[in-house]
Amino acid sequence: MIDRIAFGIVAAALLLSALRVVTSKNLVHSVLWLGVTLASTAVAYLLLSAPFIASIQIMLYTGGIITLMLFGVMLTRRGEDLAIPNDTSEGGRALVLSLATFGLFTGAVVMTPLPLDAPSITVDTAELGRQILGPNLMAFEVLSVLLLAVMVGAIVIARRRDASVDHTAPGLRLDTDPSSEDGSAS
Amino acid sequence: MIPHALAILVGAPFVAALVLLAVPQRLRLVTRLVSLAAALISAGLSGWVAATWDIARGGFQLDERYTVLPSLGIEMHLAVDGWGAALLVLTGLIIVAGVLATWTQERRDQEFYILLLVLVSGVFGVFVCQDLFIFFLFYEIAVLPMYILIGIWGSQGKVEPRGPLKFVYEYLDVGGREYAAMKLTLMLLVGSAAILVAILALYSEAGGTTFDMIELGRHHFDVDTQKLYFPIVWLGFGALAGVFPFHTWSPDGHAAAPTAVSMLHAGVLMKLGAFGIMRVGMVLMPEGAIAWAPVVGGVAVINIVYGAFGAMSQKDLKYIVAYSSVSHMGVVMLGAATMTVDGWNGAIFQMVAHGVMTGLFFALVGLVYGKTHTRWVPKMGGFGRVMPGIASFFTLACLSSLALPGTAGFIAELLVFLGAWQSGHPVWAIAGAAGAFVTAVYVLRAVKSIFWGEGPSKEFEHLGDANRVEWGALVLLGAAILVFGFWPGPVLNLIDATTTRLVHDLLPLTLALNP
Amino acid sequence: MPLAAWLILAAGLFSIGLYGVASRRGAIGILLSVELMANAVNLIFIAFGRYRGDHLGQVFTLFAVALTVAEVAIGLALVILLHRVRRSDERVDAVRELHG
Amino acid sequence: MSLPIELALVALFVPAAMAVLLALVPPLRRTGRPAAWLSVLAATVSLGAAVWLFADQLAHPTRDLLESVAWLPHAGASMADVGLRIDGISVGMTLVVTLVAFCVQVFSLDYMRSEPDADLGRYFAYHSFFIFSMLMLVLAPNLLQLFFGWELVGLTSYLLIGFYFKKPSAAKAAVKAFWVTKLADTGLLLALLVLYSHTGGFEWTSHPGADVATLVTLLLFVAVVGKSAQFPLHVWLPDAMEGPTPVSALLHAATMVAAGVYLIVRTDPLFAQAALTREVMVYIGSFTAIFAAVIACVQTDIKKVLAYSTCSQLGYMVAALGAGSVMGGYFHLTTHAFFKALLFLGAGSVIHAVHSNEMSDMGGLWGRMKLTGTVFLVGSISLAGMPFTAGFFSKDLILESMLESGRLLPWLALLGAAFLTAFYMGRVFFLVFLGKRSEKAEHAHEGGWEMRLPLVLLAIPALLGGYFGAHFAGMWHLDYEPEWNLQAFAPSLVPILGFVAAWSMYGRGEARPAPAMLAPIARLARSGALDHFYEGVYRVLGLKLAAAVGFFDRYIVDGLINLAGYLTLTGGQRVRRLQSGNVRDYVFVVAFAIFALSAFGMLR
Repeated sequence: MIDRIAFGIVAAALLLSALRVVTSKNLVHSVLWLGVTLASTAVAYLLLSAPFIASIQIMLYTGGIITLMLFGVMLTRRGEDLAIPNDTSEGGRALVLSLATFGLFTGAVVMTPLPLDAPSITVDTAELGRQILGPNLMAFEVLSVLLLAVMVGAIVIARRRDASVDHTAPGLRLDTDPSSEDGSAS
Repeated sequence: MIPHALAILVGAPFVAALVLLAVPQRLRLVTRLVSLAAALISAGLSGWVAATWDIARGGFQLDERYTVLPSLGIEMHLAVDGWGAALLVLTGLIIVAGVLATWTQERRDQEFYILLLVLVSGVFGVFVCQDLFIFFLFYEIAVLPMYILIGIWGSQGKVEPRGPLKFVYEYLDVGGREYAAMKLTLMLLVGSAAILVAILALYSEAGGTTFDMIELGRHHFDVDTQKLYFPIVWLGFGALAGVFPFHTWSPDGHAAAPTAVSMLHAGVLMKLGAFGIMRVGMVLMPEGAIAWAPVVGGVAVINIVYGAFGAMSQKDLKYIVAYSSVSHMGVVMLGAATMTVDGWNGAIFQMVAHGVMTGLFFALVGLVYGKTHTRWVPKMGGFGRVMPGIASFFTLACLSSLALPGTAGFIAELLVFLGAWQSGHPVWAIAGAAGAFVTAVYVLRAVKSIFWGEGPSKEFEHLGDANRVEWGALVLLGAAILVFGFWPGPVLNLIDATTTRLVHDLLPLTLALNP
Repeated sequence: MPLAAWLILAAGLFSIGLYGVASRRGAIGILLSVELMANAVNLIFIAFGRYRGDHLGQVFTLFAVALTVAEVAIGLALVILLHRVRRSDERVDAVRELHG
Repeated sequence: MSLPIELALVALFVPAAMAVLLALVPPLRRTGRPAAWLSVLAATVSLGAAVWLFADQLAHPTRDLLESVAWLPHAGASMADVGLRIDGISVGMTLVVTLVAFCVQVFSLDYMRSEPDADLGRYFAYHSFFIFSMLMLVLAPNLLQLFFGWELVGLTSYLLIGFYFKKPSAAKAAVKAFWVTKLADTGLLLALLVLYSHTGGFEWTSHPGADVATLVTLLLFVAVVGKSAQFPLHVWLPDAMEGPTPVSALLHAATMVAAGVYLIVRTDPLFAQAALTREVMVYIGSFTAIFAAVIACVQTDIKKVLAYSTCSQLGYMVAALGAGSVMGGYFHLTTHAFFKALLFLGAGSVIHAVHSNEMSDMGGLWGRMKLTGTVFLVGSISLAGMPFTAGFFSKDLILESMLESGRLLPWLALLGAAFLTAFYMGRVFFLVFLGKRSEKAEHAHEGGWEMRLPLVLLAIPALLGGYFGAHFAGMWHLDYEPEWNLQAFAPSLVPILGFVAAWSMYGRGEARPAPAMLAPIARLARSGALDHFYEGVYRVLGLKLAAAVGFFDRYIVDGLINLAGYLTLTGGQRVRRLQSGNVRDYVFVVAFAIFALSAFGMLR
């Protein structure tokens, strides 16, 4: 019974905060609501007996990503005020798509026979470590290479170039004078 | 015995094209000499192949095999039968004449020769390759350079937009060289797509172990399969052979193409289509061919008569010659449709005869155009006085075109009509003969209005005859017309040796289907 | 606690994220919505893993989290670049260079 | 290889070699007179060989030689050979051809003197080529080779009519001649096809059965009607007079046009199996004979008179062959060759002297050109069939055989034609040689020896050739014995009457209008109704149809293909709009597609 109540609370928190993420008119608010969502997810992980992942979720997402996002928001705004517009359009179309997808998934879930109760397990983080560094070592290593590539790529993409070099990114038209944005990007 | 003769024959133009890539642009004479040397090597080897091909032995000779993709049963299997030998000789003649006829070509000559040589490599390949897959590959190599050759070196024309689809003509700029190049390439590629489907179908029907045409020929395909895939092969190759109603790329394409390209295209490439129909369609799927023969023959007759009237309606010299090609390719297809010894002999001989004749035609038209910068017949007249040599050769080509005895065209048309009559379709022969008469009407009218009568007008008074190198091309092709016409034996014996055996194999099938 | 409940919860989260992706005009807004969707997927992994009774779901999630972080990094880099060349307007539907 | 074969080869290939030489060595050709002399030399050699061959054949009248080599392969064997058939018929024709050709070439030496050198060389090259092609035809052992020569002489005819190719009328006449004969030759081609399909060869000695033989011979006869200028395909022959006069003498009077008749003589074994064809021949031939003779009476151009006369005489031969008298047809063919060539050369001599074809420009030339006048008179009476001339014997034979065959109407037509022949020849002779001299005729004089020699040479057989009929008949395996009785001479009154009529009207050499009864015919002849008809057919069936095909091809067939291209391109333009460039649209579409596919997968 108690876990049902816990699930209800977590579910409500998750859905409400997620809704706020996509509907909030202020970008900063959206980001902060995302933080709430991610934190709620961490609680959900706890309910699913995955404490390690929950902690990772808190550290990486709610710590890292939100910070990163806010950085991004702040970097692209002059910062006169925090009410950064975050408008939406064609919401009807999106709503239909979203509801249809939800219906589809729900239908799929309902139509599939699924276990009603979770088996009882012992939480064993060490086992998780062995899994990662044992059978899944290859994937782990590939991931590390990927992360390195991403790091390099992100730096290259976001790097500020010399004024003498052509600023035109492939496919994007440069309709401003490159020298005028030097101050804003630093 | 020359080792790897066929490989050298096919490869020489291609190697020469590679060599040309390394020759500096400004060495124009070197460019030409390299091209001519490659053409001569291939032509010489062709002549050698035809001369040493053992008529008594028949079959496929000079076998050469090079591994390509054994897992799929693809192998570069080069061998030559009588048909191939005859057509090799034709190709050799045309390419030498083609190089000579474009000796004075100035614009981007090196690229021009490179593409030309690549194309010729493909043509030679088709005639000697016995592996269906590589056959198709060579076929495409022969067809594709045409797009660039016409698009860059072509000449511009203009067609007056008329009729119910006027807006279409304005939109597409019909008559322009880009239009012509695009149309030609697209129509031929659609044909190629059909061919590829049929080739893959035959491959898998025969067990999916080999593309070798000789092996496939031994496999007896299911009759319904044959009836299904024969028309696909027919129309696929037919697009290149100018089969009605897929012939319309020919007038525009040949009119726009530069001289040597027209010569090669009308002279040899259109034959690839007919050759493909006979080689892949009729030999591999004889029962399908017999079942479809009335249609093939009927369409061929339409080609003959329709092409002749089409030529008669034209006032543009290149269009006249191009339509005459459509008409004469109808004769080839008619011969093929008869499925008789004489008909097939005639069909292959007509390929040779028409190749030489139309090569000469386009060379001459190119010369006239090069001097006058017009292709418009009504503007010409009395040119016989200023260019007697060109006039004589033009007349000779015309005579071959109307199948006058003593020219190659006569032998071919006679054999084809004989075949048509024997195959139980006298109407085909009568219509074909009528087409030959209409040909006489329009070619003689052309000779009269271009070379005879008063004139030439002031504008053209100073023009001269062909120069020495060009004479080489003209004499080569003109002599071929006469030699093949007066003494068809040597070439026809080659063709006949192969035809006789094929028709002999065919006979029981014909009897079974038409008791 | 039936598995279906978790899955439907995740489906809801995903659908909300999808709504955001389809309706947001700003690049960062879309990025946030994508995070929601990724989060829903992670939740499904964990839930399935829990009901299977082993750690595989968690392993997957761990990798997925790392990938999402990478994606966010790249996404933000792009946003900053977009912002720079388009001068402070990073709404993606203003970018129409791929227009046919 | 036996002697006759060698002689025939010499007669055949020496002119051929000369033609090739002149064609391939332009500098030689452009020298003019040396080239002409070389060609005459070749013709002389050819004539010598022919004479020898003829003498040899006379010594062995029953000899029938066949020498051939494989030519056209078929299934490992030869479907048609090329070779020489040496028998009385071919040898006789060989002599006629080479003799007339020799005379004409010699005549041309002077007649064509004023031509530019290059053109002169070309002219003689054509002539040498003509001897070769005509002998190819004559000596052919089978129909295919005969067709080969048949078309080649057609080609030479085209080239020689169009010799003055800068003259539009000559160009037009040459093309017309080729078109008409080529149309008719389609019949010969089809005959070859039928014959081969039923007998597996091109032999005229085969027996394919009466129906097939009728079909084959009818088709052959179509070609004859074209080549030998029978009604209704005779229209090209009068126009062919645009060529130089010696050419008219050789090709369009003596030899080439007679090839049609020769074809029938040669293929008589086939024609003998086809009664229907012979019936057709009788009526076409006799109608042409009288029809052309009537038109000849109202012509003012001397060459046109002779041209229509040629049509008429060929009609005689065809009718004779139709009546089954091979001897009559062939005999008349040989005698006609001599006297008609003589007449044309005589006319050429006159034209050369007065520089005009119109008879009104001539007149009173007897005093100036006695030799020409004499030989022209010889030719005229021989053509008219006056007793004891060559023409008398052959024409008499034809009339007699026609009467014997019991066909009264054709016989009357031929008799009427005989009267008219005498009338128009008398008219020509009186108008040209008697009466008042016109201005142009004032300075007329005989040509050089090159022109006079052939005239004399041809006058001999024209006058006396008939007496050898019996000899020739033996050679040709035919029966012929001239009957010297009154009945035989009765028809000979007709030409005398004709001359008298001509004398009464034109005796004083005045160019009076044609007799009133001929006036409508004259109008008809001048109007060229048949020409207009053919031209109309050409315009409608040829040009209009061609234009329609051209339009159909360009705007309907090609239109559909272009429409396909157009729809692809414009369709692409439309579809392009879907590519909005907005990332969010793409996201939406992708998401929606995933949704749709999943839904499809679930519900299926």
